[in-house]
Amino acid sequence: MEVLKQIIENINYIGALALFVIGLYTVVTHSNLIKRIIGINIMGTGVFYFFVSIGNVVGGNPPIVDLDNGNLIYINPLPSGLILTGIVVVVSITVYSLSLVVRIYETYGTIDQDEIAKIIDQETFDD
Amino acid sequence: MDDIILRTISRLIIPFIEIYGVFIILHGHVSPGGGFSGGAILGTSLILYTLVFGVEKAQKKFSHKVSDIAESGGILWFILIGLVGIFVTGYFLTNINAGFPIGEPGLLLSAGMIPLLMIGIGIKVASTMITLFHTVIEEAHHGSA
Amino acid sequence: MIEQLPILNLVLLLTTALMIPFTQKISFKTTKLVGFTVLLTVLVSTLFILLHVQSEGAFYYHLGGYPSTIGIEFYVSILSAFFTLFVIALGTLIYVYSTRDIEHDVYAQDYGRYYTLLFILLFSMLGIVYTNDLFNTYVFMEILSITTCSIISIKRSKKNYTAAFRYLMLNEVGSLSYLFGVALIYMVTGYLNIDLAAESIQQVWHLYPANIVIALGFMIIGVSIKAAIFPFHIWLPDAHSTAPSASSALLSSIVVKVYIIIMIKVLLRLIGIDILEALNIPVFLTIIAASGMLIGSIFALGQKDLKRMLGYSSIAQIGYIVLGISLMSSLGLTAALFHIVSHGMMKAALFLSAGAFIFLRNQRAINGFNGLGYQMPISMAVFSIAGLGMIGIPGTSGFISKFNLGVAILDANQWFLLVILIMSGVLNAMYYLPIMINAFLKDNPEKNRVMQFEKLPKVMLVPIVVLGLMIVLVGLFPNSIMSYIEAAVAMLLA
Amino acid sequence: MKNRDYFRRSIESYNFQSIVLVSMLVAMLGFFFAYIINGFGFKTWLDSSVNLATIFFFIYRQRWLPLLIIGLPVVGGIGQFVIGRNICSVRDTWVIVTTFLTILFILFLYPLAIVEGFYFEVPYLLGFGLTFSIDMVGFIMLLITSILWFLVMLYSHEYMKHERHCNRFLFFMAMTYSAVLGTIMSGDLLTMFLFFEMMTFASYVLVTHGQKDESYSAGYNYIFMGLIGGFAILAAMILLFVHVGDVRFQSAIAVLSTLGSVRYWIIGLLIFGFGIKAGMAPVHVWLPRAHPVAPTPASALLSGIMIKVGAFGMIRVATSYFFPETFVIGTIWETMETIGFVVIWLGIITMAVGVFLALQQSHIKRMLAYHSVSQMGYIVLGIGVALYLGYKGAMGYTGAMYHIINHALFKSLLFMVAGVIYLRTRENDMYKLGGLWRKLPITAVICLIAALGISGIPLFNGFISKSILHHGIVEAYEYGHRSFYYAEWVFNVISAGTVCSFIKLFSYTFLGKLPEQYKDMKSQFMSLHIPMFVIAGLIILIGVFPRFILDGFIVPALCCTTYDPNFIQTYVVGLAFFTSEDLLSMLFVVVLGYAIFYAGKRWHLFHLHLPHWLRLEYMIFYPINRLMRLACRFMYGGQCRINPLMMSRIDLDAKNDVGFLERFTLTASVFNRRYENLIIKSDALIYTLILTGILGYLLLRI
Repeated sequence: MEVLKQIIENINYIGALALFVIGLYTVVTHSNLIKRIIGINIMGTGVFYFFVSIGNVVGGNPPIVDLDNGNLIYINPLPSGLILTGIVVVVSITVYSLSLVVRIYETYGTIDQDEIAKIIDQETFDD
Repeated sequence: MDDIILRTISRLIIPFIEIYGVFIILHGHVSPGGGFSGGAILGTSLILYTLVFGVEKAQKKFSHKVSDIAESGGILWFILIGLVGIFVTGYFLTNINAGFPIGEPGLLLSAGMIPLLMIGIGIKVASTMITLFHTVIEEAHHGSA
Repeated sequence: MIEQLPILNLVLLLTTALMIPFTQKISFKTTKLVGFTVLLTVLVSTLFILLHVQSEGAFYYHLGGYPSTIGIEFYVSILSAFFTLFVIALGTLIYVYSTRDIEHDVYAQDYGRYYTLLFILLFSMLGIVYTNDLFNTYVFMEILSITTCSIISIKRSKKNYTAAFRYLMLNEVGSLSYLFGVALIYMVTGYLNIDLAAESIQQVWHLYPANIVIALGFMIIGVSIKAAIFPFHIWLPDAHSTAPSASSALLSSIVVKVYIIIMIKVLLRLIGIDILEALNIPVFLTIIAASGMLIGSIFALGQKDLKRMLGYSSIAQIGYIVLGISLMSSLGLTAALFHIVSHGMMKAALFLSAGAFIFLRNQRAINGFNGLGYQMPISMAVFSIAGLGMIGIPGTSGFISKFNLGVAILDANQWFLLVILIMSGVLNAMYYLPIMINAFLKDNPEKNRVMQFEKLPKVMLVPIVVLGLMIVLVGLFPNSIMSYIEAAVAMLLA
Repeated sequence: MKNRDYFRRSIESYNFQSIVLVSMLVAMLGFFFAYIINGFGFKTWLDSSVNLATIFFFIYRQRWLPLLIIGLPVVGGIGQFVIGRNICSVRDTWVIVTTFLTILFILFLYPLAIVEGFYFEVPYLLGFGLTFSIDMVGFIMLLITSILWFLVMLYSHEYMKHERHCNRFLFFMAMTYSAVLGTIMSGDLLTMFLFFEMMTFASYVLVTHGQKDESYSAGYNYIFMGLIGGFAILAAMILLFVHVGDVRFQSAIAVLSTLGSVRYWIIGLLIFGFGIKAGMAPVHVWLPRAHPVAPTPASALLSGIMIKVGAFGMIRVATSYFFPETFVIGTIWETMETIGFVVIWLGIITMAVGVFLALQQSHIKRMLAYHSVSQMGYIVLGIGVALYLGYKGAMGYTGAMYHIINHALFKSLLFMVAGVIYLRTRENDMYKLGGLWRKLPITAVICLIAALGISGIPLFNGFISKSILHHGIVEAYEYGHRSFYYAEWVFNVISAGTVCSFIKLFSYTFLGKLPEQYKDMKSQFMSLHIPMFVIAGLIILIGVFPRFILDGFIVPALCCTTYDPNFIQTYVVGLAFFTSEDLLSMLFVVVLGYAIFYAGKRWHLFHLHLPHWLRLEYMIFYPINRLMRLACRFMYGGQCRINPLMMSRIDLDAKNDVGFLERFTLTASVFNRRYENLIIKSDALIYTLILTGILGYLLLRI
């Protein structure tokens, strides 16, 4: 029961870690480049989720100045602010890697990493 | 996507999206919102335009030249505002310490330099989103330069 | 006023990067001139910062005037002042070199973009070195990795795309690991500022050891990927060998070193030696470094492409640096920081001269170097000096770092590391010496045997020669930079 | 116009110049020697007529003199590039004049050398500052180096006309010279290491000067063994620096004797490092390959001077760090005894290996190179005795120093003779030569003198040092371990072997039947004979008047060390040469040598070769090579797609007897091809594994 309670209390951290691991698994196992990028995105989501959930205060309000009642328990706005930056970074990396994938597809005719490696092997042996 | 319904609806909806984007940008300092979110919305409107009307037409509306200027200009504006802080109090990007008003909920022009910064960020984000989208699309269309 | 210089440097570099698309429209020549002026200005200002820090002591700079608990803070210590000078000095030399070399590697329409990227690269490196904030470090790191990646793929050839993609994937995994570590640290300490977080960690270490340990593991591995420390070196040879020569020099000699600076910050300033030793982290680092020193060299030995070989050699040399850090003593750190500088110079010289061979003779294959010393005597001579430095011949800066490292190793009473150090030196000799010997002493039947005057363009020749001279001068007068490094080490271990 | 032509011709007339220079040298050295040993009352006369004390004091204040001496050859080397790209003799004259000036300045060092404790420091260089110090031992080395270098440079003018890349050769010769001088004058180990490495690299170019396949392979051997030696010295230096805190050549025994086994590591690494350069037995393999392939002037100097620098290094480090500050008797010499015991046997093994292999050679220069190994064994033996006997080791020290001088003279002369023979006949194989004394009478006489010198015949210089070394080994037996009784026997047999092989050299080359193709060769006097005369003269002079060197140089050098002064006074100063005992043992050696020669010729023993599996390289490297080959095959056995061409190349190489380094490179490249892409492909996997590993470990730890 204790364990269950612990899990429920920390469900957001566990979820974040699960997302991170799922993303990592995708990156490791898939040879499709697009899927790898998706994996990176999932990893990123996991980290951001973790970061945002750090700032959570139980019973806290959104950090907007509320003029009417004097409830001053806000959740920590800083992680959210930081994660905004993180999201921008991951978006740009995703876009950049997608454009690279487009180029790779043009030059190699495939987006499968193993096949690309085979083509590169072939070329180095031909040298 | 040569579809009359899409085109008409987009024509109708895009100005509203843009207005909403500008609204968000301008409210960053006193309410939820800000340069990044507003800029993203603004950018989305143009992405929608590209999706519906095609890259060529969108390029005419928002060419590389314009996006170059917008992107650089956004950051340069940000840097310029930041430098003002140095001249006023000796710290880059100073706001509160420089004696500007802290900001009052509900009042648009009450937060010193922050609205100005947000405008720069909004322009930058909007143009970046469009440029990124266009670049990917173009590469898929035309191949390597 | 001096307090404003760090931020002004950053702003200046960023502005230049943004202005280049416009100056490019005027002419390429203007762009080059503007860039060079800016770099000189930044160089002078970093020099001023260093002198100021040396006389007045370290200072903090608060962006926006916010207190360090919530705001971003720059910490300009003698370490950051010295390393920004190092980064900018090497960057300037490589910039000068690239103004001609770029014609060989990059399409004409990309010249402007190349310099934009170059300046953003320098901007983010300066930011990383100055900043005292964990998250800000992450942001600069990401800017750096995206720009690095673009500067690799700007050559628009097949191999560049795959190399850049691999680099991007692995680096992104590394950055996210780092960010995860930052999140865990923030979770228990509530600070992102390194100094405040470090204080807090010392207090909460007994309360939340798991958090800090996991954070440490994530951060070390994240940064190791970016610094190409041995088992995570996988992306480096491809990336560094396919990039344009000037960029390879930049990547190998500075960019990787900047990540090591982050590593030093995280290990020594954030976590602190006590916790590291309680967790046996130094032993890990030692093993990693020692195996990197040997395996990097063995891989380099089997290469057929010159730049790839240099890439693998970088991995071995990073092993030296990590070895110095892993000793966790002031001697070891001194050796490590000195080797950062000396390897930076040597690797830059090697890559730039390799670029010169590619520029003039299209010579990349190692077995085709016969008689090249007669055609390109000056660049080959500098290549030889740098190669001898890698082996550790006295008179070059490599010897000093090797000697210091040896002293540090024996001071820590680990004689088997000395054996590895020497074995690594012999391995280095095995792949650097044949190139020099072939170039200078073997005849090539197709080519003229008479010594020619170097035909390399002046702007490419000057940086190479300056680097060669710097290697020798630092090798002969190591005290000139040793005093700064010792002060920095004293600051780190205080 | 005519005048100008005459002027040019007289400048370019090399014979004229060299005779002038040589006579200047002889006169200068004559005065110098006369001053030192007070011959003909010269010293008394000079002291009374000129106020020498002022001059000495003036020179003593010129502390930058070592820098000047090191710098002069560099100036000469760089200057010759500028001066003469085409005018060969002007260029050579320039080089020789700078060399000559170097001798002059070295002679000026004499007042510094006899006053102990001269130090000159160049601050900040290499972090710790470079120190130069001159003492009498160094001065002996400097003098012999500079004289020989000058003479060999005279010789090289005529010789190098037949070689290409003359400018490069002279430049690196000058660099080597400068490095050798620096090594000798250095006052701490760091400085010595700097110049030592410089010497290795500069002389590498001399070794591979021929640019043939064999010179490259010899050069590979040379440079890598040199590097390993350098690294050994570096390791020892780091050890010394960490434990003692100072690498100056001064007594550190007080600290070292508290260190336990570390002191043996230090001295062992130092002896190994310097021993590689000196051609000591297990690590001599580079020497017989490198010396023959170098051009003759270079090999004369490599054999004459450079390997001595290795021996000098051993003497320097042993007698400074491991000797007490002042003369004491006690357990403080214990370290030295252990080391000396090993070094003596190393020396004897070196002697034996060198002579044994020299007897089988047909290539003249290779035979001489093996003799260099063997003669270095004598020197190492002397050093060993000097260490082993502790405060009584003065005799070994004397023998080693004396033999350094003597060997430098006769070995370089012998190489020069080999060079002349090669120049005239284009033949290096002594079995294909014969009867040359009719065609080359001058060379034959000079060769005879040198051969008598190296064989140790009385009235020639080898006899002197060999008998001193003989005394040394007898003393080691008397005062020390019993096993040296056999060492003395081995010593005699090896001396006989030396005699035998020089009988062989002389008889096969100069006596016997003249081959057909040399019938119409004419006797010719060349300028390269002049330096040879000088060296031959020195050999005889030293042989007849051995006391000059002993009293003028070696006894003052001994006084700088901490040996027992009484011992020096009674045994070294009172040493009697040409005693009947020595002469008799020499006679025995000669007879034995001739007997070996006769037996060898009669039963064709000289053509006997050891089975190849007894070769040192074979024994050490063959198993490793096999192992690496196996590893290659194993790596190719996997699923990796192999280019058949590549495979066949590797197999082909595997069949040939490739060297260790090449094999290693090959294995590395196979390893690389097999696993590089595999590793690169599994990038994220490695990350995951290591991350989980480290996190698991860390979590378990807390």
